[in-house]
Amino acid sequence: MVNPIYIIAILLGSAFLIGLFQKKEKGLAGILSVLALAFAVFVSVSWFIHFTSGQQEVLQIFTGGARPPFAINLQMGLEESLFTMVINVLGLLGFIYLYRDFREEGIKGSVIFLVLMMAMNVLIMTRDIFNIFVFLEVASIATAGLLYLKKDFRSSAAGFKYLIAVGVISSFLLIGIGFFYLHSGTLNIDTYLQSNPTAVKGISMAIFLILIAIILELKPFPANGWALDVYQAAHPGISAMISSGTATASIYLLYKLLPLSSNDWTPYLIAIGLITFVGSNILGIAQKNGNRLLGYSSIGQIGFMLTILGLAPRLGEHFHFIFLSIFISHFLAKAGLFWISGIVQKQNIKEWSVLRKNSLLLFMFGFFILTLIGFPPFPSFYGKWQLIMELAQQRFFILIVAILAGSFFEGLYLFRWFGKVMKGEEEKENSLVIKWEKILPPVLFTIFAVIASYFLNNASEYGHSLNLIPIYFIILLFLLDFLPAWIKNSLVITAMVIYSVRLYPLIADDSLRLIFAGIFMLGGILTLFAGYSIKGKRAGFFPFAVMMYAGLMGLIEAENLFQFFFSWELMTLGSYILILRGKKSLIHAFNYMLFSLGGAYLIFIGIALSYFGHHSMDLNILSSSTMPGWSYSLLAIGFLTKTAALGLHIWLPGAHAEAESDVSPMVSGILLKGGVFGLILLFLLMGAEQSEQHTLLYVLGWLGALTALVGNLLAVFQEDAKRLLAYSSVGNLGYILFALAFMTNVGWLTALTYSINHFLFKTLLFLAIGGVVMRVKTHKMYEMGGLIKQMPWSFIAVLIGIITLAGIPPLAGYAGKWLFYNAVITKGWYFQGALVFFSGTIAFLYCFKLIYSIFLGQPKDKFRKVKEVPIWYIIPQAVLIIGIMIFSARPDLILKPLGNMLAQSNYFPTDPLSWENVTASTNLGYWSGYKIMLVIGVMFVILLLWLMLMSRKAQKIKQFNIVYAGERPFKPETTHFSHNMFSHYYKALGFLSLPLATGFWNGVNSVTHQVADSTRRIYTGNGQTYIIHILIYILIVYMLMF
Amino acid sequence: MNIFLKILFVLLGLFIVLNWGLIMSGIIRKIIARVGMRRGIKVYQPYINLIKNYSLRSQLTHGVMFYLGPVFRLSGGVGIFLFMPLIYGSEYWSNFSFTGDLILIAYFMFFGMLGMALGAGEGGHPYSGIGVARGLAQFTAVEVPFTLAIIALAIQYKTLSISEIVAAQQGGIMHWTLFTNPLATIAAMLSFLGAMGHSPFNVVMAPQENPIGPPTEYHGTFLGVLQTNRAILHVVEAVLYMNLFFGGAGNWGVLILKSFLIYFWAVFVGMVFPRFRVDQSIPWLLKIPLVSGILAIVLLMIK
Amino acid sequence: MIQTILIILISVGMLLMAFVAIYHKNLQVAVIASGIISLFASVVYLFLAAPDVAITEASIGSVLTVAIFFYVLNKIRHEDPEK
Amino acid sequence: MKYLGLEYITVIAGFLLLIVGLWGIISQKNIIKMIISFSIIDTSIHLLLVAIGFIRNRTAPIIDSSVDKLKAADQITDPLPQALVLTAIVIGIGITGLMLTYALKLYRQNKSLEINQYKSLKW
Amino acid sequence: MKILKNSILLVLLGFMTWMLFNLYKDYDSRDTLNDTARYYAEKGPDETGAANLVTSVVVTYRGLDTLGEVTILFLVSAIIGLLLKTENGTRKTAMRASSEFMITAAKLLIPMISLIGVYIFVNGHLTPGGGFQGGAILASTFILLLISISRNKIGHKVLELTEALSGLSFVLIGILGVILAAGFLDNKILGTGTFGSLLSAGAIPIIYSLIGLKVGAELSTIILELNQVQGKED
Repeated sequence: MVNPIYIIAILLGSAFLIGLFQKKEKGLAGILSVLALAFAVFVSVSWFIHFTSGQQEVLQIFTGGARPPFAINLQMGLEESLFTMVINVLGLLGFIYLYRDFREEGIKGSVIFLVLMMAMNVLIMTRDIFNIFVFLEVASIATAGLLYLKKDFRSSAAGFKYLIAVGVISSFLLIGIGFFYLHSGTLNIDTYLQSNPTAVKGISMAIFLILIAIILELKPFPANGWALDVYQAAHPGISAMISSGTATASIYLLYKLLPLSSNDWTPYLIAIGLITFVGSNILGIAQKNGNRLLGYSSIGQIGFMLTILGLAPRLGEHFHFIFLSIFISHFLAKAGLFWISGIVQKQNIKEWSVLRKNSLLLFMFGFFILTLIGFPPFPSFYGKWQLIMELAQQRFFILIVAILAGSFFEGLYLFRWFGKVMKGEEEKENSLVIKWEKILPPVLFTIFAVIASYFLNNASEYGHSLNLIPIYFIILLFLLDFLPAWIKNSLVITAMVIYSVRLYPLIADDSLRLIFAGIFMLGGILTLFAGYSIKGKRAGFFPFAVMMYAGLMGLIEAENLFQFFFSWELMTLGSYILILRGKKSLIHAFNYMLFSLGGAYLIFIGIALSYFGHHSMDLNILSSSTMPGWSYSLLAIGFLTKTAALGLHIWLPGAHAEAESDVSPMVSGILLKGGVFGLILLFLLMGAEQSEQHTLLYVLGWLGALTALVGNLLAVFQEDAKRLLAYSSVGNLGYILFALAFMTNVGWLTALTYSINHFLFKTLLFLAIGGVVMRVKTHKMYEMGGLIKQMPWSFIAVLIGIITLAGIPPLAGYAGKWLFYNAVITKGWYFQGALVFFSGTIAFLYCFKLIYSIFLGQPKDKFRKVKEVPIWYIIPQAVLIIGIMIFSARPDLILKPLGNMLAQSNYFPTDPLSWENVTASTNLGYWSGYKIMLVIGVMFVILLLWLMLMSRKAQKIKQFNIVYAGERPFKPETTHFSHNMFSHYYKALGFLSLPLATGFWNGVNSVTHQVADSTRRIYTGNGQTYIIHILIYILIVYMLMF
Repeated sequence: MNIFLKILFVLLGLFIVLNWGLIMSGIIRKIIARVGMRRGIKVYQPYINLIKNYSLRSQLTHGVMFYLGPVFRLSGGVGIFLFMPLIYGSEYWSNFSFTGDLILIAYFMFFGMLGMALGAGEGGHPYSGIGVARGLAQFTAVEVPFTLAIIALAIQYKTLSISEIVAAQQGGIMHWTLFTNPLATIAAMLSFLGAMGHSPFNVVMAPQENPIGPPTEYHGTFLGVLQTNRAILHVVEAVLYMNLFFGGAGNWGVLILKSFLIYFWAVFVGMVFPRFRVDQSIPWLLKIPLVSGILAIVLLMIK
Repeated sequence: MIQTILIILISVGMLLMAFVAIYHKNLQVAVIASGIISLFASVVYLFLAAPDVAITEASIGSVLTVAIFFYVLNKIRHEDPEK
Repeated sequence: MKYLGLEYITVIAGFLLLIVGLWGIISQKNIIKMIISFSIIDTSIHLLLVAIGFIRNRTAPIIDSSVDKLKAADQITDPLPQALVLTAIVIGIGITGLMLTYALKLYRQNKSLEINQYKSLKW
Repeated sequence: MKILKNSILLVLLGFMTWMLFNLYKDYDSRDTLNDTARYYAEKGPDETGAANLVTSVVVTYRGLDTLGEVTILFLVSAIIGLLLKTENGTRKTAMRASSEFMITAAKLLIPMISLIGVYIFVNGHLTPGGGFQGGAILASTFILLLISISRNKIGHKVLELTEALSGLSFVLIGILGVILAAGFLDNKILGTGTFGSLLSAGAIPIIYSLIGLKVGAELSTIILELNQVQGKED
């Protein structure tokens, strides 16, 4: 093994050597630097391998010919080897990234860079406090020096502010070191620790100064204006070094120095970290400058790590895993993003849409953003999960809330950025200059992140229980993205079929899961068929579609809460990106993500609360939660965001309406059932034993009823066909929620029937309407009309769809309605029931509006030549119609086993539906879908024949040939009553459809933004103010501690 | 019971109801005319209209849906008839009520309306669309008190089966829902006004503003079918209310009398009150009828 | 005792010079004042048995630092458009 | 009488100088003045450190004729803080020089030495 | 407004004073050496062979610090060069031509002062002073040189060379320590010699001389860089 001291020697030696070189020899200087850095990488990697392969013994490196307390010693152990390794890798790649800039600006730049790297290595390895001071100064000066790479005077100003702030901070550090020596008689960390220090007041003060200085080096909010300016002003390559490198070294320093203090820093570190985490992330919301935003995010992440560091004694054995997970994702993602920023070379985050010109960069950008936010399977997810669970075990609920709030704000601005990059206005100028040395580092970091995820997944407590096949398949699809769409589509469909076949025996005896698996898988396959109509590559569609379906299937397969949450997040992520693909869906996808993120975090907290007091993640722990009320409500609200309950529904219409034609049915007909399945699991597991659950269920019942009412009412007033359907989904999910809240046998049967029905008819309708929209290129119903002639098949599909939707006998919709009434009256929730019935009649209004405005009336001139939708849209529709017909005629095929299962389970043994052949009956009434179908069918045919008999000579005339007050109308538009169709209804009941929820959330939004915007004004830009911040910060922490 | 015999009785019942419907509308129109100091039409005038329409030679159709509209409409009427038990205690006159209960009838009402609306829609006349929009909008409000009443009945009688509801009302006039649950009856009878489409709720058809309403484009055979349906539907709806609130009927005589009186209630109110616009009728329906429906349920819940 | 009085005097002198350095309008004077502080400090170091530090402070703290300050001030004066 | 020892006075002087320096750095708008204040802070810390190493009635940590090599431990002051101060002084001049360079650069670019003129990066 | 701001700052400073007073409160004068210092006093002379214990601490025991410290100066000189590099690249000294008197005086003084500097760092292990002080004095001679001779090509390259070579040698000696002795920067790679003589104390005189050269060169470079101005002036 190579002695790690050679890292320092070689780096410094080559720095001095390069000082000898002349300008002509820059090439040589570059090669020398790369070699030196590569050597550093080699040494640290070999040590890391050495330690990870079972070696325990820590290497002590002595200098100056004496033993530690008297001379400076360095240490190389597992932790040191890890941190030097990551930093050296970063250094090597960072240098390669900056190589060209250094060449252009003269060779001295690489000298500074090498010295910076050397300083960071020493900082990690050294065990001497004064040595820390010296090399912190080296690192600070090198950082300030590297600012020269940007020429504008703003970077000089930032450099000065940085220097003066760091100067003040290190003054405090030096005072602390001096008094530490005075009281302890040593400068060596280990010696001090072994001497079993008696806590003299003086030394605690000295240690306080040392620690607070290190903490200030970590840029805690709000005493961090100087650092933000540097992030913004520096060359992005340098910012990457600061954010990932220096911060890493500093946080390891803190980790190293914390044991010195006999004071319990835990609460302070937690508070400092959390304030930083939440504060920076809130401020990030109002930030428009990309680099500064990354700075905020960076500081926020470091705050998060500080919190974890503070929690270290409480986290016990899990600490390392948690810290590592959060650290490595911050490390990789932040460096990657800063590097990408250097390629983009744009200030405003809006202009980053230029990234779309290069799909590799775009992919990496998204990858890093998601890594930061911590979506599974990205590395930080595992740590966050473990952290929250541990916190829950120790009842740190407020911490959980704060951490998740911070993460939420971070997600907010990162996703806004993500969205703007993906869908924002196109940059006109082609200014993306891509050089290999700029691309290589982020590419490698992406790969590292993937590897890190893999290892973290294996190392995490429940990771091994995950089914990773879908993830591998997604990765494969990313790699195959260059293939034409139809090949990928076939691949995906095949895979899903195979998966379904594999899955079936596992869940065959669980009808509940079977139903939902059927909806997810069959629905998925059907909707994917529509994708065949799309030509070209359809880049970036299939991985995310598979991600969504993988998530949904994961929900079904989940055996523990980890898997469940993992899948939940996967599904959310996939669907978000699918929605984002729509033409105008930027803001809607963003809203969707916000609500989903919030909802997911509530679920997260709910799971954590349930986990308290347990030692397994099994789904069953929900049933023995020690805080049933809280976990119940939080989980329920979390799921309700996905099912778009009233108040949480505002994301849905836009998201569903603006998605692509074949995505709308996926997210509306299928995805929403994910939320329903969550609710079902929740209700099944937590039951309704406690009184608080009863109250909650009652509230949920009302919520469902009101959602149904408002959703349907809003649907009536829509002019946009897809939006109408989307609001209708809100309403329908309201029914389902309502019926679930009954917690009775028939109630649940109702909900399940509704779920199946909603899947069938909403997928059908969205496919049909999506096809129409694809042909006529408008969403506005009043711009269509008379399309029945051009698109008879779509008309039939819509007709069947709305008959089912409205619950008109004989089709399957009526099954839901009938069950519903029986359930309502048995349960005794009459008024809610009446409300829901009223909603049902309202549904009838928009059904008519939908079919009339689009297909009936006079055809518009410009659409006279449109064609029927592609065959690939019709095939799934046909299958769905067949499905509806079967379900209508023989509901017993599905409902009987379902009912039996519900009756046999522990939960709903009472009042089941009794079946006699095809007739179902309850205590209240009876219903025979088969016979009704038969009677109505026969009657309809007879009457049709009767009319045909009577009107044998019926003469087909042109549609324009109408009785129009004795004249012929002069253009079709004047005859088509479709715009503002139910305006009188609006006069009567429009007050119910006031956008209260939208207003509320807008209010929340604007308040948050105002808070963010006014808080960030503490960063006045004045270097002096920043110093005052630092002083105040020190004082406040001091006063709190002593 | 033999299914063919059943069908025979069903057809017979349908025939009776159709005729009674035609006659009843003739009588009613005669009465209206007399109240208005006019001579009015002959009582058998509806028959003449019907025959005339069925035998008109000009039969114009705008398309498949236009053609199917009347079929849907008539199916809706006949369907409700089929699912309705007519005479209490008689298995012969209970039609196909074994297939479904009250909820089935409540929802099957939509069937005909939908067909009509679609057929009218394809006609392409703007007034059709306007009429349909008005009709549907008003209908949603009509259904609310009616539903409340149905729920009240279900609570009261613990069943949704019409036959059983009728059975529970036997044994004297005081057992009628009218007296055992007057609030529900009030709610239902007020919503009945809206359902019948007489003044003040007749803006849908608006006979003064000729030509308007869903059937604007229909004529000849198509109109005949629609008129057939109307005759059947009026009687069947009256029979429904009779079954639910007025003790049902033990024989055809009682049925005819009661249905006439119930129907006449709507006509009577219509003669007295002027017409509502839709945005007026909806709030009206959501006031007194709604409140009495809610009160009916509240009272039952307190019990 | 003499040492004590001397040190106190020097300390007071340092503080006074510090105020001069901070508040004097003329930057050159301020710089010189700060150099004097260093010089005084090196005297203190001598008293505190730290000759190494004293020499260093005198040569680096008072001479070179002041020299650098003067070079920069000189530069600034030269580049000042008004003068 | 104990508190009249050299080290006490030096420590007090060091602290006072530190406070004055801090005051200068937060109250003076002129960048040069800020740098001067910073070097005052530096000097004050050096004073503190040297005082920390001082032991009354002992000689400098140099083994020369006045010190018995074998009894050095009882005759000399602490060499370590002095070594630290040496290092700190040199670091101090480095930082001061760098700050001055930045000041010069800022002045070249903006012709101003007022710290509140450089607020283009904020929020 | 300004008064208000200043009074707020005063209050802040008051609190700061209070905090530092707490630090002072626990300050107590020492009357014995602590373990670390005792080790230096007892073992230092034998281990390092240096009479000046400060030197032995600076150069040997805390040699890594010193390495960092010369690195700082090295960095600063490099950074100043980069920062002040002007766009058009022409460099001129700002000083005007010096008087004859100055030149003569300088010619007389420079060798002498340089000699003092060299003496100081060569004897660093014996007497007070050492590399830093000697280097600083060398830098002072350089200032003198600058003042007296206004030619602008004064040994920039020489300085760079000295700087880099001495730095490199420093590192190499450090590495030799790893190879030949107990660890990085161990001075025992050479014999400790006779205590108190010039050629004693192992590598300390060499290292301290290197430091002296390096510090001198670095400080000179800093001054030289600051002496350059934009080409358009004068």
